[in-house]
Amino acid sequence: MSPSDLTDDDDDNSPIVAPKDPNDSPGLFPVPPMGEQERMVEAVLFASAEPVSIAELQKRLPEGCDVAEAIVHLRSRYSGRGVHLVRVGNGWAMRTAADLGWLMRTEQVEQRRLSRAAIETLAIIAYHQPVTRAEIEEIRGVTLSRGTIDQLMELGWIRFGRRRMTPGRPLTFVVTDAFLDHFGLETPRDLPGVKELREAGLLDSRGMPGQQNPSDDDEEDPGQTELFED
Amino acid sequence: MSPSDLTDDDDDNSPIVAPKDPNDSPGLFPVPPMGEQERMVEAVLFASAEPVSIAELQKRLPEGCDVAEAIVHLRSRYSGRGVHLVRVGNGWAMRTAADLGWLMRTEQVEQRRLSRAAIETLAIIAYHQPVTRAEIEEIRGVTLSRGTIDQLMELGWIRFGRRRMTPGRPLTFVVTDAFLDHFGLETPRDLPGVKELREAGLLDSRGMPGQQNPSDDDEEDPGQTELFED
Amino acid sequence: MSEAETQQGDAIAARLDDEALIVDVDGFEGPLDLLLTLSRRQKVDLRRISVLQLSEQYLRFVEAARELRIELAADYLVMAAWLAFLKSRLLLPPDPTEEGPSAEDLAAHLAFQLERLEAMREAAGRLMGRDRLGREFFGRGAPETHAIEKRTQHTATLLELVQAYARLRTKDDFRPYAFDRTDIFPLETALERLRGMIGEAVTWSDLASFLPPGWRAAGGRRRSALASTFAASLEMAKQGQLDIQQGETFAPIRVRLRPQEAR
Repeated sequence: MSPSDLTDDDDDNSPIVAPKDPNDSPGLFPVPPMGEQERMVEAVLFASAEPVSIAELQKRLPEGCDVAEAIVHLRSRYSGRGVHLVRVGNGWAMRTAADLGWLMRTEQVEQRRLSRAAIETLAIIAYHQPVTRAEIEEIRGVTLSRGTIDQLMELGWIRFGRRRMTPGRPLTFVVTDAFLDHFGLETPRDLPGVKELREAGLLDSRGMPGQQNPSDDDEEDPGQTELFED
Repeated sequence: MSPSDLTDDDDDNSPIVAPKDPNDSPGLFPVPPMGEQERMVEAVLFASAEPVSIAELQKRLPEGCDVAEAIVHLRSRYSGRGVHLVRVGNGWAMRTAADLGWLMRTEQVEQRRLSRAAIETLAIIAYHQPVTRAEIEEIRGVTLSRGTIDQLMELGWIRFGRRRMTPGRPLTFVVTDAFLDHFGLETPRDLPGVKELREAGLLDSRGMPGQQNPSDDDEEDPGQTELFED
Repeated sequence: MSEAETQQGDAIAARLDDEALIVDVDGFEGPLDLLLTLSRRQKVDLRRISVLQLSEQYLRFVEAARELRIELAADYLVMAAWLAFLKSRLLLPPDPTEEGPSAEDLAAHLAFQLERLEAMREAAGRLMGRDRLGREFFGRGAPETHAIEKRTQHTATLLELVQAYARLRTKDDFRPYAFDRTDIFPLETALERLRGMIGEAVTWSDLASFLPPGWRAAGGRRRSALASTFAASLEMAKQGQLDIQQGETFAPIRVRLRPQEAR
């Protein structure tokens, strides 16, 4: 529909366009000024999941509003902007300007949840860092597949820490700042302990006598502290 | 961040703002003019349902763009319109004007009814953050039931903050950007009446006289200084 | 109306009042909430509340609840005990020898707690009364995601992370009880070793010489290996395979292969 079509519509529906005589008004309230009508159309089009038809807009706006005219105004207001008012099938919708489509490309990410192996490994690294591969395997009770570490590395959530000063000088893993950022933590110390999880109702299992807060353990290990300063 | 903060940022970053000499440009291409930058920010913010941080915008726009300045322009462009540019914590988002909510009945989502305990707990976390579980219980005079924290976490309105540097290193709770977004707050400082409550001393964590005041230690910890300064 | 009648009327009114509260006892969010409700009856600014009067009201409420055999949670009874203590402190002249905060300080703190709780209630009300996303204002209904470039992004929430960790920890806690044996030289191993070596011991040899390498230095490992090797030698002596000899108490224990003719 072109603006001229809209104008034609106007003419057809002229009796309900801003009646000058209040007695002509079919509603109880005075018709809002055109600026207001424009705001209303703008808000509805913005918030709608689907394009909205003129008829639907007319139904949603107060009686006496001239939706078609409001659209003409709104359309010209958005012309040349980063977002346009476009006709889609039978309705109207707001769409990113075609020349800026390249800006949207980073939005096309498919979100997939981490595998159980990955999240458990990540959790162990977060709570026990710096931790060696052998220790991770010991805690999980299964061999650590290469893919798991690779995936966590690729996500930028873990990195190599310093080598452990034990025979074989094994590499250790630690979590990164990107990890903290993603999980909304300020420091690795802010990870809640098992006891705290239980208290917060985030853990269903029953309380175990003598259960330790893992973060308490951390404190006893002087080796742990250095890392937090990285 | 207030508009004046944005201006400060401008000053800091002045070398990379629209360099006149193309040789100054850190990127391969000349920096787009401010009008174009504004369109780009507009497009990105319109396309996203969630607030987008300045950092994210900066990443998506070509190098050398001054996102903060573009936002200042864009914000004034949308003032008084049916859709506004609002600040949400560290991000920015387009939101419909609240006075037009009545038009949006079809878009309204059924909101889960929160228990009185959940509502009060949420308010206490928002106004007293970062706040420990014990402090919440002290203020309400009852034990915090497990489901309450769980529910607020699930809504994405609260998260763990940093540990309090007091004996036992208890976890604290803070509100999230999703909380700010939901309640239309730019920062936690904009909570209704927060200034008056603070001046009246009602946000002090005051223990029973004669007992060790848990909040005394906080004062010494520079890390804990109010979140409201964010 | 006579004075007696008035009194009776007051008593009934008070009782009805209290009953109204009792019926609602489940509706209270703990003793502080109950105190706040009671304090509103004083119809004064919370800063000028009479804590004494409030304590009396609270104690009367608890008493009435008991009469009606309503079970009150322990919290309520703890508060009752504390208020009774506070009340007595407020009524008695201050004892200068008494240490700790004065009754006035305690009363002031209670008033502060009530004021703070009420302030939080009001704040909560104002918060919930705000224009809210999805109710008064809205985000983009049709967020744009041109599906051109697909990139898989793995995500995880903190909740998932900590739950995964908790799962691992809890698994550990349910592990059947087992003694973590390190530095223990098992009897079976000692027996095997001794059987293999005894053929060489045709003459008397110090039992300690049968200890495996790495277990000979003084300490826990040596003790364990020595004990096991000794037990193994006893077992073999019982089976008639070797002889044991000790010159005197605490002298070295010596063993040898039992000569063929003695078997």
